[in-house]
Amino acid sequence: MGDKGTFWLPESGSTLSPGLDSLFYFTYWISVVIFVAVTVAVIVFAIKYRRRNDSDIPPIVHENKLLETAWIVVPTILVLIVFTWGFRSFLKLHSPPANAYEIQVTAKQWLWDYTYPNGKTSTGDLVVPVDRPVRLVMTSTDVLHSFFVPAFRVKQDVVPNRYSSVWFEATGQGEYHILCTEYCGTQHSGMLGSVIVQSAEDFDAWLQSGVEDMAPAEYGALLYTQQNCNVCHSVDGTRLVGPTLLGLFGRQTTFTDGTTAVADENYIMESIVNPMAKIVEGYPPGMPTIYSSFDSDQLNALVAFIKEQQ
Amino acid sequence: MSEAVATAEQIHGHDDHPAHLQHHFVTSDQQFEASKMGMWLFLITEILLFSGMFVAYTVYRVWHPEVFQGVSSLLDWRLGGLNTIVLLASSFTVAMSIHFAQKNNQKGLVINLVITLLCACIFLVVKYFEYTGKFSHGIFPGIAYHPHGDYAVYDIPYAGQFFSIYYIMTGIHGFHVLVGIGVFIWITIRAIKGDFTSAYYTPVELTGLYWHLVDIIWIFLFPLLYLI
Amino acid sequence: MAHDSHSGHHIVSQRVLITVFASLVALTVLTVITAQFVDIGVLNLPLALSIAGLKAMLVVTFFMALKYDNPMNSLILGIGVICVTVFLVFTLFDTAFRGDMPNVDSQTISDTEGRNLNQEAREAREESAGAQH
Amino acid sequence: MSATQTVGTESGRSVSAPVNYLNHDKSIKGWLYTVDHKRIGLMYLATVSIAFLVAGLLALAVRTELFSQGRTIMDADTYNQFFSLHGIMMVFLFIIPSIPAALGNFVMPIQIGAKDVAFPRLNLASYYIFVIGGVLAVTGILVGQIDTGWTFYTPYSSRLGAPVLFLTSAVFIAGFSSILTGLNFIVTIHKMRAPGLTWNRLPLFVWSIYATSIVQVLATPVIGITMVLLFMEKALQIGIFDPALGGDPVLFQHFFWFYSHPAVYIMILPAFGIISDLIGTFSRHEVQGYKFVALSSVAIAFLGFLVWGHHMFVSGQSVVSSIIFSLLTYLIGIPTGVKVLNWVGTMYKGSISLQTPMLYALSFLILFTIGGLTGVMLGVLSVDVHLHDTYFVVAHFHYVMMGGTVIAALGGLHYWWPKMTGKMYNETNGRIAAVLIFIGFNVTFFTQFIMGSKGMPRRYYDYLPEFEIYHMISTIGSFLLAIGLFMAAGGLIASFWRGKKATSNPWKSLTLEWTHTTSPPDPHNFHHTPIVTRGPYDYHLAPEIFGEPGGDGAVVSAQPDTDPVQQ
Ligand code: HEA
Ligand code: HEA
Ligand code: HEC
Ligand code: CUA
Ligand SMILES: [Cu+2]
Repeated sequence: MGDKGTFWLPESGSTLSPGLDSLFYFTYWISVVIFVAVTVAVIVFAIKYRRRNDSDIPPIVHENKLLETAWIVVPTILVLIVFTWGFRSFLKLHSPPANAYEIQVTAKQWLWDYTYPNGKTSTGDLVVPVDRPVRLVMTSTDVLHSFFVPAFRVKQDVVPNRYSSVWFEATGQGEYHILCTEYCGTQHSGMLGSVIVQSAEDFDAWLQSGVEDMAPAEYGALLYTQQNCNVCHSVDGTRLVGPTLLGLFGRQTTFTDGTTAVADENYIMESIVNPMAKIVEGYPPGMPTIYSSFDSDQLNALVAFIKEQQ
Repeated sequence: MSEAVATAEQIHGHDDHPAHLQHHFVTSDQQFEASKMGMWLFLITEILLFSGMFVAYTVYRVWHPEVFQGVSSLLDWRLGGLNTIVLLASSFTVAMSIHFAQKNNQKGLVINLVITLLCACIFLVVKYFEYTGKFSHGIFPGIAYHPHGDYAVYDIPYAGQFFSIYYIMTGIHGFHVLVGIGVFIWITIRAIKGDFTSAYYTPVELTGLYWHLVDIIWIFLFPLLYLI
Repeated sequence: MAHDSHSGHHIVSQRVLITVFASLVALTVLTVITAQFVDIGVLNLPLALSIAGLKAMLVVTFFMALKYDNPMNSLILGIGVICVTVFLVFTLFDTAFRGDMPNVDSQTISDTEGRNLNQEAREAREESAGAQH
Repeated sequence: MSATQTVGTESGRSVSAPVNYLNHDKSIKGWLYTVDHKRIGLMYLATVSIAFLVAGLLALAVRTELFSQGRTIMDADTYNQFFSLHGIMMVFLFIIPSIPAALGNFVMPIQIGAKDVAFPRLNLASYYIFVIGGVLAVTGILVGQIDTGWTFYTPYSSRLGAPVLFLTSAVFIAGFSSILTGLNFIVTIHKMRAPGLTWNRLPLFVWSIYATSIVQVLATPVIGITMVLLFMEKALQIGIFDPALGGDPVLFQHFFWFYSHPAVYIMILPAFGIISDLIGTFSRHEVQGYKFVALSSVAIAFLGFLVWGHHMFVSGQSVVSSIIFSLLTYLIGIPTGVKVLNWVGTMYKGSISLQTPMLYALSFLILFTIGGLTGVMLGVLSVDVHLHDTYFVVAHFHYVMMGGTVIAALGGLHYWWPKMTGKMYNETNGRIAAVLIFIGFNVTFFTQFIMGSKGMPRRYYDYLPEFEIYHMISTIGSFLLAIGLFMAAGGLIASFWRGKKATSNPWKSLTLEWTHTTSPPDPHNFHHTPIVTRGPYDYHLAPEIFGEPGGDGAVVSAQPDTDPVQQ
C-alpha cells in the first residue's frame, strides 16, 4: 500500500473523499493566503522600520476605520462560506443511502468484530463490496473506541450501550487501514484492521465460503492474526502484554498462586476459553474473556498452530 | 514629567487610619467595596459549581421524566418543606443581624446571629433523619441503590440516577451549611466581643451573602427534588 | 476611576425585611399546594420553577440588598446566571436531540431492551462478593 | 522603615543599597509567609518552571519512543502514562497558572499603580492551594498508573484504579487556586487602580489578565464539579457517566469541555496581553486599535463559552448541536484576527528593535497564526471528522499552546526579567536561543500536521511504517527545541551572577512598572502612588517623557530615594 495520496491527504477511496478533499484544500488555501500575508507584513515591517537610532521617535499612525472594518467583515464572510460548505457535507456524511448494506460492528479492547447479514463473522478485517454503499452499525462492549478509515475520510466514536454508525461507498478494490482513534488503553495503537474492498462477485463468494477446508495449523495462524492474539502474544519470543507463544507447548508455567503446570493441549484450551482460571506469574490478568465462545474447530486449530511455534 | 510625581496622598490624607484598614487600601470604603465584590464573584463560582449538578439533573429528567417524577414521591415533602421554612427564616435573621449591625445595635446583632446558627443546626438535624430514613429502606446512592420491602417496586432503571443526584446535591449543599455553621460561630464570637460597629461589619455582611446563596440553592432544590 | 459608585451601606428597613420573609413563606406554601394537592398537568414544572425563581429574586433583591448595591455586583450575578443558562441549554442541544441523524441512536441499548443496568451491576457485585465468603 | 539597609561595610564606611522587595527580608520565613504579590509571583514562577521542566522531559521521552516504529525505549503502558502525565502537568500545573499567576501577579498590580492585590493573604493562600494540588498530583503519579490522557474520558477513567481519585482531587484543588487568583485579580483591577488610570489607559496586559480572570472565575468551578462527579462515579458508581450503569459518557465530555475549552482561552489571553505590550514597546508605537484589542479579549472570553462542542463532532452528540457549535467556533476567529492584524499594524512605521523579547513576539505572530488558522480548519464540521484525534490536532494545539502561550511567556519573562531581578541577561545568548526555539519548534510540530492529515492517530504508541519518516524528523526537532529552551533558561539564570545591573527602564517603556518603580521594585512598589495622566503607549509623547536624548523616562532611579519611604 504505497503512498498514493496528495502531500496533505492520504489516498482517496470512497465517494465521500473528493468532496471533503476539496473543502479541506479550500480552507487550506485561504489559510495559506492569510498566513503568508501576515508573515510577509511582519518580516517586511521588521526590516523596513527597524530602529536606526536609540532616540528614534516614529510618527503617529492614525487608526484607519476602513481597515479596521475590513478585517472584521472579510473574515466573517469567509468563515460563513466555509461553514455552509462544511455543514452541508457533514449532513451528507450522516445520511446513509436507504439501500446501504448493513454490517454489525462490535469494538472491544482491542479488536474489531464484524457480523455480516448472513451471520458470517470476521475479526480485524472487514470485507466489503466495491461501489456499493455500506453502513456499519457499531457498539462497544467496554470503553469508547473510534472507527477511522483515513482513505474513506470517515470516523465515528463507538460507544458502549448505544449504537452509532458510519457509512461509505468504496470506489476502488484494495485494502485500506482501519484505526482506532479514541484512546482505549494499553493496546490502543494495536487496535488495527483493514477494509478489504472486493468486487461484488468476490465478495459474494467470500461471504458464502467456509473455512473448513483449511489445515488446522493454517487456520490457527489465520485466527492468530484475525482474532488479534498477535496484539498480546508474539511468536518470536518478544514480551508483549501476554507471554510469548514461542516454545509454549510443553513449557513449565508458574502461576500467581504458586502452582505450576506443563502446557499441554488441555491447558492451552483452558487458557483461551477461561483465561482467568490460571494467571501466569509476572503477567496481569489481562487476557480478554471474549474467546470463550470459540468452537472446538477453532480451539483445535489454535492448539495446532501453537504446537508449531517451537 | 513633574505632574506624574504628584502623589495620591495629597488627595486623600493619611491621618484617619482605622485599625481594620489594610495598608494597601486607601479608604475603608474602598476596602469594603472590594471585599463585597470579591464575595459576589465567589458566589457566582458557587452557582456554577452547583450548575453542574443541575445540568445532570435536567439531562436525566428530560430523558426519563416519568422515572424522576415517580421516584421523587419517595422524598417527604413535609420534611423538605420544613427545611425550606427553616432556611428562609435563617436567611431573614441574617438580614436582620446586618440591619442591627448597621444601626450599632449590639444585642440585636448577637441575638439574630444565634437564631441563624440554631436554624442551620435544625436544618442539618432534619437532613440527618431524612438520610437515615432513606438508608433504612436501602435507598443509597450509586450501585448500592437497592430498595427493599414495600419499596422494592422502585427498583427501576434510572431511579438510582435520581437518588445519586439527590444525595450529591443535598450532600454538597449540606456541606455548605456545615461550613456556614463554622463561620457563624466565629462571627458570633466576634460579635459578642463587640468587634462590629456600623463603621465596620464586613465579615457579617459577607457571611450573610454566603448564607443567602445557600438558601437560594435550596429554594431550587426543594421543588426539583421533592415536589415535581 | 477606582471608586466608581456610591457605597453599599444602605440600611434595609425592618419592615421590608419582614414583608419579604412573609412573602417567601407564602410562596413556599403556594408551591407545595400547587405541586402536591392540585394537579395542573404539564404546567406543574414551569409553575414550580417560576415560584422558585421569584423567591430567589426576592432574596437577592432585598436580603442580599442588590437593589441598593453597586450595579457592578448585579452585573456579576447576571453574568453568572447567563453562564449557567448557556451550560444548560447548550448541553440540552445535544442530549435532547441525540440521534437526530442516523449516526447515533437516540435510545440506549439497555432502554430498547428494557434492562435495568443498575440492578444487573448490583447483582453481579453481590454475587461475586457472595462467592468470596 | 528606613529607606536604606546596610548590606556590608567596606573599610569602615557603610555602603548602602536601596531597599527592594528582594533584599528587604531575606529569611526563609520572609518568603514562605510573604503576602507581597511580587514574591508570590516569583514563587509561582519557580514552581511552574519545575512543572514545565518535568512535563517537557516527559515530552522528550515520548518523542524518543516515537523515533522509530515498535518499541524504542519503553513499553506501551509506560508510554501511555507518559503522554497522559505530560498533558496533565502541562495543562493544569504549568500553562494555566504560568502567565496569570506568575507574571500577572508580579506585573499587574504595579501596572495599575497599586501597592498590592486586593486580597494579599488570599493570594498567598492560592499559592499554597496550588502547591497542595501539585503534591496530590505527584502522589497520584507515584501511587500508580494514570493513562487516561488529560481528558479523563469515561468510562475508561472511571474504571481505573485509585490513582485517578488522586488526580481528580488534584485537578479540583488546583482549580480552586485558579478561581481565587482570578477573583482576586478582577477585584484588584476594579478597585485598586491609581488615580487617573481609566479603563482606556490600562495597559493591554492588564486588560487581558482581566478577561482571563473572568474565564477563570466562570469556568473553573465546572471542572471542579466534574471532578467531584467523576470521583463519585468511581467511588459509588453513580451511573451518570458510565454506560455500563446506564450513564452517558458523552455527557462527561460536555462537562469536561465546558471548562476545558474556555481554559484554552485562560491559556492564550494573557499571552495576547504580553504580545501587545511587547509589540508596543519594541515598535515604540501606540498599539493600533487599542480599544479593539482591549475589548476583543473580553469578547473572546465570552464567546469561548459557546463553542466547547467542537471537540465532540464525532462523539455521537446530536448533529444540531454540532452545527451550532461549529458556527460559533468560527466567530472566535474574528476578534482574534482583529488582534493579530492590529499587532501587525502597530509595527507599521514603528521604530522596531529586534531585541530578544521582540523576537519572541514575532515568533508568536507567525506560530499563533498557524495554530489559529488550523484551529478554524478543525472547526469545519466535515473536515474535522477526518482530522479529529489525529496528529493534526496535536500539532494545532502545540502551535497555540507552545508556539503561542509558551513563546509569549518566554518573551514576557525576558522583558520583565530586569524588573524582577534587577539584572540584564545576555542579549546574544537570548537571541540565539529564541531563533533556535523557533526553528526547533517548527521542525517538531509542522511535520505533525502532515502526518496527522494523512491519518496518523494521536495517543499511539506504535504506528504504521509510512509515518516513520515524519516521526523521525519530529523527534529531531524536539531535541533542537529542547536545546533552545535550555539555552534560554541558562541565559536567564546566569544573569544572577554575570548580568549587568538593570536600570529602571532599560526598554524605554511607558507603563508604570518601568517609569515609576526601581529595578527591582520597592517592597511597596511605589514611593508615592502615581497619578496617571496619559495612555500606556503614548509614544508620540516620548520626547517629552524621555527628556534629553538618552533619558529613559523613569521618574525613580535606582539610587536611594531622598524621601523617607512612607508606610
Ligand atoms: C491555547 C490554547 C488554544 C487556543 C488559543 C485554541 C484556539 C482555537 N482552537 Fe483549539 N485546541 C486546543 C487549544 C487551543 N485552541 C487544544 C488543547 C485542543 C485539543 C484538546 C484535546 O483534544 O486534547 C484543541 C482542539 C481544537 C478543536 C478540536 C479538534 C478535534 O479534537 O477534533 C477545534 C475544533 O474546532 C479547535 C478550534 C480552535 C479555534 C477555532 C481556535 C481559535 O481561537 C483560533 C483563532 C485564531 C485565528 C483564526 C488566527 C488569527 C486570525 C487571523 C489572522 C484573521 C483571519 C482569520 C480568519 C479568516 C478565520 N481546537
Ligand atoms: C502547555 C502545553 C504543552 C506544551 C508546552 C507541550 C510541549 C511539548 N509537547 Fe505536548 N501535549 C500537550 C501539551 C503541551 N505539550 C497536551 C495537552 C497533550 C495531549 C495529551 C493527551 O493526549 O492527553 C500533548 C501531547 C503531546 C504529544 C502527543 C502524544 C500522543 O498523542 O501520543 C507529543 C508528541 O510528540 C507531544 C510533544 C511535545 C513536545 C516535544 C513538547 C516540547 O515543546 C517540550 C519542550 C520542553 C522542554 C524540553 C522542557 C525544557 C524546560 C526547561 C529548560 C525549563 C526552563 C524554564 C524556564 C525557561 C522558565 N505532546
Ligand atoms: C488483550 C491481550 C490478550 C489477547 C488479545 C490475547 N491474550 Fe492470551 N494472554 C494474555 C495475558 C495478559 C496472559 C497472561 C495472564 C493469564 O494467564 O491469564 C495470556 C495468557 C495466554 C495463554 C497462557 C500462556 C502461558 O504462558 O501459559 C495462552 C495459551 C493464551 N493466552 C492464548 C491466547 C490466544 C490463542 C489468543 C487469541 C485467540 C489470546 N491469547 C489473546 C493477554 C491476551
Ligand atoms: Cu480502541 Cu482505541
Ligand atoms: Cu476548543
